[in-house]
Amino acid sequence: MNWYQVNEHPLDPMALYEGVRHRNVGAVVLFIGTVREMTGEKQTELLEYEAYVPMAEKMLQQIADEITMRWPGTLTAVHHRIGRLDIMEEAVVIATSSAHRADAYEANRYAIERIKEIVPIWKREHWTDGTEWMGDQKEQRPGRPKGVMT
Amino acid sequence: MNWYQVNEHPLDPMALYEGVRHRNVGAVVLFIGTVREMTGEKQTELLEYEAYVPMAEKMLQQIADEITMRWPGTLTAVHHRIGRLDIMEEAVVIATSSAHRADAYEANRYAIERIKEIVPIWKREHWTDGTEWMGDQKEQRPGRPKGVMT
Amino acid sequence: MIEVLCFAHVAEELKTRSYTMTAPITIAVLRTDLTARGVTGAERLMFAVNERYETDAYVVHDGDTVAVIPMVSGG
Amino acid sequence: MIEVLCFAHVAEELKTRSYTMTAPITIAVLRTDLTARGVTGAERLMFAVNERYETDAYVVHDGDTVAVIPMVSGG
Repeated sequence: MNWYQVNEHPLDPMALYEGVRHRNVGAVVLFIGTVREMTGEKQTELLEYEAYVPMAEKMLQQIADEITMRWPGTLTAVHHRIGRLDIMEEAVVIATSSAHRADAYEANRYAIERIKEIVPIWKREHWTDGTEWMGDQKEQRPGRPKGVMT
Repeated sequence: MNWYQVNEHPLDPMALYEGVRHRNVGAVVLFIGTVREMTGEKQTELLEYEAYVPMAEKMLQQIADEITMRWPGTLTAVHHRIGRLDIMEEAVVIATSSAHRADAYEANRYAIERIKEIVPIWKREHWTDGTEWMGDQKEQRPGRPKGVMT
Repeated sequence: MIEVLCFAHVAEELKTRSYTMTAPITIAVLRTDLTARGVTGAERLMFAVNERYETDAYVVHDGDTVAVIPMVSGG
Repeated sequence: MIEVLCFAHVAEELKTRSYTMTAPITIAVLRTDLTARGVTGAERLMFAVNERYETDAYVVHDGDTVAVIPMVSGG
């Protein structure tokens, strides 16, 4: 298994689960992000993801390294899909494993938050009433994204 | 799928995953507890779980109801295995789903903590140097377990 | 009569998975009786009546099922 | 020469996925140039040089690859 992968293939959560298991793991947490139909009153028809693939995979590896520093012994694997995704399809799977559950939960949550900060992947919503690139919003500040480790 | 199940069958994390998915889910969190070999210097050979099955399944349902009250729209499914389990086998799978990731993560963590408080399941460690029923430790106080909702 | 179900170390110490007692009886008395039967740490046991947790003052009646519940350790 | 890669709304507004610039050049100048080319919100873009995030003062050299990175929205 590739541990950090960004491509157009449908995702297989169990492959990541099997990847992070070993004899001294007591807890595995999987996060699976799926395409949701309704956001408030807005209806999504499909999502389109685009990535700067080589950098995105490198950033996923960096996030896993950050996790190893913060939660020693914790393993992380992340696959992110790109291209056009229908409602209910999986966009991202994050698997974390550790001896104890607190580390696996915290590391997993950390991974998704960091993905949303530093991994160059962009989502375009295809609403029933138009399309929109997400993320280019007023919260953004120029320069280094929040929390980038140097 | 039975949403709250305690029996001797091997667990199938994907069955729970599929169970909690629907068109307005954006985030699924799976927790999988597996049998770990080493705990400090102690080596586990196998684990043995015993349950008061009908009450355990009822308590799992209660935990799911508590989650629905705290995180509306969040679905929870839990399967717990009993009997003898080898290293790396799955003892428990918890699946939570919601529109947004924060709810799915928090509900999932809540579920495992509540399982360890109120669900009548007991674990016996078979160490390389003897066996021990876990849980009957000095932290326990008589009467209602901590945090039981009435 | 009530049925008392035993699990984990309690079942092992009593060498049985259930026994009967005469009702009505409080959980407090069931607890004391368990100590008399040689169960260790009975002061720390929990009890469920008909699959609901109840505390020491609860009165168990004829036909009820009581479960003696050592500290749980699932997950 | 440096290659500048474009993604998402930037690629759409420029109607290209890449263009070239003469080096050495700072990221600050690349940012200003993007505004001149009609990219909206250029003051909020991030930049990566050879797949590492860099800030406005960074000097890009011949042979480097720059990526213009709108606020990300993966996950």
